Amino acid sequence: MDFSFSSDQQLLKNSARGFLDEHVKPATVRLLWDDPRGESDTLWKEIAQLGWLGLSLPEAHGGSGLGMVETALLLEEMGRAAYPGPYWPTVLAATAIELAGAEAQKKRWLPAVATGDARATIAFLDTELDWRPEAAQTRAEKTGKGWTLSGRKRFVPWAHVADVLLVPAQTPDGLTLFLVDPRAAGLALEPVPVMDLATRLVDVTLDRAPVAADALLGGPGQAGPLLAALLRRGAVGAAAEMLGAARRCLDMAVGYAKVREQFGQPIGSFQAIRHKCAEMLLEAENSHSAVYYAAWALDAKAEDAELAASVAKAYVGDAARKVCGEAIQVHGGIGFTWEYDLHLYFKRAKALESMYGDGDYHREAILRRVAA
Amino acid sequence: MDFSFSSDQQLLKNSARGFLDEHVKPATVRLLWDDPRGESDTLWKEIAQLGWLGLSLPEAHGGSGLGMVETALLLEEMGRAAYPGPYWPTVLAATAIELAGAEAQKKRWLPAVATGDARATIAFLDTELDWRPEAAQTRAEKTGKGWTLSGRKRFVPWAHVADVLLVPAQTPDGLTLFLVDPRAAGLALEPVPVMDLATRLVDVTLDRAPVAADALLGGPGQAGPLLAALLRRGAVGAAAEMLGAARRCLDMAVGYAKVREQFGQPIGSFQAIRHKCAEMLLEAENSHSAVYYAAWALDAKAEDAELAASVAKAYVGDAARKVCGEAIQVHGGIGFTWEYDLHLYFKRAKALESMYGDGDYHREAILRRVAA
Amino acid sequence: MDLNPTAEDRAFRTEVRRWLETNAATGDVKTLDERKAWHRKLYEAGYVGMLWPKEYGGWGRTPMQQAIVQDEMARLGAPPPINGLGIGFIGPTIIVHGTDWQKQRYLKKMLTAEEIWCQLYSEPNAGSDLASLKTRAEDQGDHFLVNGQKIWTSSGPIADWGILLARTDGKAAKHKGISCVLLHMRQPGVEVRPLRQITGSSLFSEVFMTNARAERRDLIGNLNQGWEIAQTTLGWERGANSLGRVTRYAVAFNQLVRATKELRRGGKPLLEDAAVRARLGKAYAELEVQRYAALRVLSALQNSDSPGAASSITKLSYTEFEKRYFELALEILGPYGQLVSAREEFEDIDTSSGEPGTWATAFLWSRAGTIYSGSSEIQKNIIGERVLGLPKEVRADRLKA
Amino acid sequence: MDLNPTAEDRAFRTEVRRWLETNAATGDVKTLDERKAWHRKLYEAGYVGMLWPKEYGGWGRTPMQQAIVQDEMARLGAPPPINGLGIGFIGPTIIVHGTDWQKQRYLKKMLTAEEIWCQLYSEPNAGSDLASLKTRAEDQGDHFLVNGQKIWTSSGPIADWGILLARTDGKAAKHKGISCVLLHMRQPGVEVRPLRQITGSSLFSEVFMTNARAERRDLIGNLNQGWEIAQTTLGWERGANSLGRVTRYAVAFNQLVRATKELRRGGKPLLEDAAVRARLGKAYAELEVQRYAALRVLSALQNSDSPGAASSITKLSYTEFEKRYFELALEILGPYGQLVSAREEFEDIDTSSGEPGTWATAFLWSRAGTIYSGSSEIQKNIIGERVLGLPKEVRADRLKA
Repeated sequence: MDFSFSSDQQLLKNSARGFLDEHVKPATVRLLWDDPRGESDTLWKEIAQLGWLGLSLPEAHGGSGLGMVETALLLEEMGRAAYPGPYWPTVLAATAIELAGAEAQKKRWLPAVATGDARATIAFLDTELDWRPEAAQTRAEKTGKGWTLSGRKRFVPWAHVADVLLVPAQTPDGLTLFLVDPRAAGLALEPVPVMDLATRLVDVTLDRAPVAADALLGGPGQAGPLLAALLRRGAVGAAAEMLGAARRCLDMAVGYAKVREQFGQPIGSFQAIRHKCAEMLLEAENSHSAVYYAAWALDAKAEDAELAASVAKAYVGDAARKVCGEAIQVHGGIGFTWEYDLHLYFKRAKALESMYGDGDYHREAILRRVAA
Repeated sequence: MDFSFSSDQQLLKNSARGFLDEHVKPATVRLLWDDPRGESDTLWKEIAQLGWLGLSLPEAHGGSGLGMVETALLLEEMGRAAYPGPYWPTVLAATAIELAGAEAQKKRWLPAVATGDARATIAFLDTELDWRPEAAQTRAEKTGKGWTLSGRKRFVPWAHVADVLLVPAQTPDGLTLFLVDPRAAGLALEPVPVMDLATRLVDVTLDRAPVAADALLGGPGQAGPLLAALLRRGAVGAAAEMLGAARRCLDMAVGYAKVREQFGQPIGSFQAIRHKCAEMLLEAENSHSAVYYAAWALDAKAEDAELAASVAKAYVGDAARKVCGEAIQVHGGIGFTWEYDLHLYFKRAKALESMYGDGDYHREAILRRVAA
Repeated sequence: MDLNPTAEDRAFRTEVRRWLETNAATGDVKTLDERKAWHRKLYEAGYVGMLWPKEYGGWGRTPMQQAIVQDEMARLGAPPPINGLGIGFIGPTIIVHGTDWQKQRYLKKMLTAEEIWCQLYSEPNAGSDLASLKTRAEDQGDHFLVNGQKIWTSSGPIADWGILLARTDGKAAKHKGISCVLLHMRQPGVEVRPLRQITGSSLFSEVFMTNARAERRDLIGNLNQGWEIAQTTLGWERGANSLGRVTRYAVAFNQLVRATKELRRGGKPLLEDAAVRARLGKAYAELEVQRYAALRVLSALQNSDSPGAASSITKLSYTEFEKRYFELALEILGPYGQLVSAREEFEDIDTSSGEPGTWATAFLWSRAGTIYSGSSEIQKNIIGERVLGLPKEVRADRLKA
Repeated sequence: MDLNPTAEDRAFRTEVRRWLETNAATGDVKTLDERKAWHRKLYEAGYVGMLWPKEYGGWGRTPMQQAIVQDEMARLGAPPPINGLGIGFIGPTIIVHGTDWQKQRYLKKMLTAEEIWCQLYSEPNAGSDLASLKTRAEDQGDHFLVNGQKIWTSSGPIADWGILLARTDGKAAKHKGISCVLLHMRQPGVEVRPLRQITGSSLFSEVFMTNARAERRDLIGNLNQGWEIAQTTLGWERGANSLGRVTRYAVAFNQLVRATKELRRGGKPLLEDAAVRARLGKAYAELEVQRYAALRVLSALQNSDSPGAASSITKLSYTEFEKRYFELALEILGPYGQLVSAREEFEDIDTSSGEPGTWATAFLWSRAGTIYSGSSEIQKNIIGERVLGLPKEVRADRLKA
């Protein structure tokens, strides 16, 4: 039993930190706020070269075959940098293709993702505010040549830069997952500006959008369990990113409390501030335990892996919001300014809190498991 | 518009404080813990003489015709003293009789309550943990001479000393309220010891208990709205008592923080303690606003009176629990000892929190009103 | 104890409501000129400067009536008057401590918003610890030479005048060497740079003073009496916004309820979900308690019980509530709560900060409430020390003194 | 990173479970003799003194194995061993700082519970500020004459020996004049008075020492080295209870779920109420996080990373969780949660404090957790200063020094 990172893992974490500190500075993030795509192709190619995009994909398809723990390490660092881009949606969609795709689909997409030549995303949420996969309302109708999809998918992360969308839709056989070309006829993409300008969400309207017969990912009617698994995996990744954002806010708050003086002493010497910082650290440390337990459990296929994923998302969502919010309070006025970088992480944590299943969704998922 | 107490009200409050400080000292409360009745007949007679029992009853029936604001003033002081006895159940039951009773019933009970010759209580809660009056499961069946009642009423305050129980029961006409002699055949009373040893709760089992035909309070099937109104009134009274308990805990905490020294200075000069005390005061002040607004609204029949009652109970329940709990924390170890009096008030507030509708009940009641 | 409004206040409310319904919706109120025109209209109707004595152009109304006006404006979403800081704080300071010349020169133009005022108090290194401010005002006989930097200045870019706290005696103890003087903002030595908040807008500014000139005749009170003046006269708008604020919360609540009717989960509207209901019920209880507390403050003001340090409780209470409240709203609304441009009716709300926007704006603004005008930590210090009488903190600056 | 238990630990757990299932339920464990007998049985099975070196009668096990034993005992509700303070803290202190004579004389009898030990540290006026203790031990050559009062002493009435902190140099700075000495409790100068807690039971005592005698040979370490000794050797049971504690929470959770199935509201079991579900789900998430955190602590101990000041985070985390947890339980259970004698199965729970009882007992006990062994305030100070490296507080006793 060992809860510490292996030296390889620690190395990965350090190198990610080093890379992001240099290539994803707050100034970089700010520059991309005004970019219509919101991400940098150069950066994308660089992280592909670092092997991050293929990190968890099978070696046979150009990946490194590493696990969720390593992915979480990267995501924590990305959260710490408020990294702007479709990393996690793409990797998660690639995992879906790996898990359920036909060999041809894997060949088409996985190496392309690993090399940075393709971006992808999953359209989890329908018009309703309901994260249960079975709540999808988008419908697929069979045609002579394949299917047509109609419905509205909301808040799809980074759909505007994706080369392929994974769209769940109801068919007579049940919930089915389709690979959809976002540039195809019948699709309309509308960006949805949210608080975190480095998080790009897109509403995707499908109006009898035609998809080919071979665009099914997995069998008809079989998308439910797959989507639930992806949502859990997505949740753990989001929790890792929120943890990173919280760590950054904590570090900034502690650093500020050491040097900012009021009433002739550093504010960190006042109990009000020092105790707040201690509570923030407690939340960050517990979040660390939650994220990496859940990530390990997914890799190890532990019997409580599903529970742990929901625990991580529910706990870290609350914890990160608290830590990042308190960091503003510790800073006082300066922490409320646009020029100071704190809000990058505060907003990122908040944005992720409501993605991949919000707290309500995961708390209910927990209870369904433990109070049968 | 005047939120301050009139000079009469202030006088009443002062004299109640004075009386209780002298006659209901913590030592008095402790003595009664071991008493099977749990209350003092002498004390009962004294408060009758002070006019407290008839305070809100009509002058025609031996009362003073004052309102809920004055009653709340007394109850706040009683909470502050952790007063042990059936004051509030009795007055509330008398109010029920005043509101719905036939003239003969009023004559029988109201003057007796005012003079301290009778005690009464209402059996709100059935076996279920459901405060809605309509949830009552006790059934009344018509017989030749009257009715028989069967069911189990739980957590009935001070039923063991009551001269009359008000028992809601389902009849073919709907929910009906009965005046029941607790010493009658078919009734079994079982004391239920709870955390606050000065709060006496009793389970009342009715096994085909016969009651006379004229024992109905109000018409058959008409008890629902009356009980709802009594529950609200009960809730405001309980909120006043919790406010008093919280004030006492706050006073003790502040007093202690001023004199207790650690690390060479009074602990109240540490921000951790002083900020806690400030938050406690905030909760106490807000609770004051909530209690007296609600009490006034009942007296004035304001259009938001029902809302305000639920607001007061829901808010003050949380606030008093918090204030009393934090008072223990401010005190440290000494606050956790049996000999120190803090737990009298801590436990009283906690006991009242779940009576007359708990937080969940009143929050739902609020929402039903404001989100129709 | 009688919480019914007086017949007079009831009539006044009807009158205000009628006036606002007739006058509020006419024309845009966006440009500075439009805002000044709207202010002027409000002033002429008697709804600005309500607590000012009539001799200075005010209306001699009660705090309750002032609160009623703000409440009705909140109910209607009417645009606020301009120059709030001037009329609420700076004017009263001049009335109490100013010379006759100052009163003549400044008060009427302030009331009518002919001249806009700002406050030059906080500095980058003097926030909570305002008395450690470093901006210097050198006595040059007929004027002061001002050098330094201020921050968190509202209305900076549109201000004609500012009330300045600056150090006039560098050798005195920190509270003793500060003076209060009026500064003309339209002079070469004064540079105003907008300061953007995390909401993306810029309601505050930084103000840089380089050899700026403040006239001797604009000194308020005596030399080195500034701290005392700043501490004692900040009270004329107390309770003004107390009812309006809660009404704004209530308007937002109704929008939140509407949202929970439209958004669905588990095949039914969110509003039918007991977990959502319980949280909404709790929030509404807290909201109502804020309303009762506001009435209590107004009642105390009416009875001439100055709330004094107890107003720290009010400020702590509503700012912390507001934080919890919008946090809850965003939790319930999920991604819908994060939009920065509204698409549906329930997404477009009045943030009670003066800045209209979406739930996201309100949520972000709520983080400022516990920081500005004395942070929650400062309020708790004040409550602990001045209301509860707890012993003073052991503090580095006190040891030196 | 691999959170699977090792094959060895898995086997050990099976062995412990089997042993406990066979041995735990046999006979009452209430009287002191019965408790000593049960302790002895546990010891002989290798489940007491697990981290002690074999040369002193211990078993040389790992912290993980120790935690497994406690976890399995929690799962079964097995009675705990007696003399926990002795074996956890006092014995290790003697092993590290004691003389050979002391080790010979005390250790074995401590392990076997032949002699029960208590700790004489806190005083009425020295709680958080332990170093300000006033109990005096006057050096009389071959012995010390002890006068003073101690408080919060566990196992006081049954203790044969105590480890005492007392002032041996009244003129030195407060941390420098304290010595650590073993005190025989069965002597006329030592009076033990049980101290009742708000739960109604008396797990603590006050201890009055009037010209009590402590032998010179029972001095631990050097004269006036007591503070240092008390600070450095309190670490041998770290993590021992970490898993068992969470298991106890989980057992209570199952009882709470059972209660919400039996209690009804709105015509259906509470467990079907979304508002109750959301709160239970949140509580369980927190509970699980406590479990993950416990594994992390055990892993660190295994890797010989002493958690040091970080153990303040653990203590703060679980005690504050426990408070929220039982508060939630009582909120859900309403009056059923307030009973002081159980009537239904779900009302009778293991309070994780060593005192079995009802939900009310657990709720009350949870208020003690954030006070004893360094209050939450003290833990936050330690975390702020020693983990985060925040600057030291300005504090009166430091100014004097």
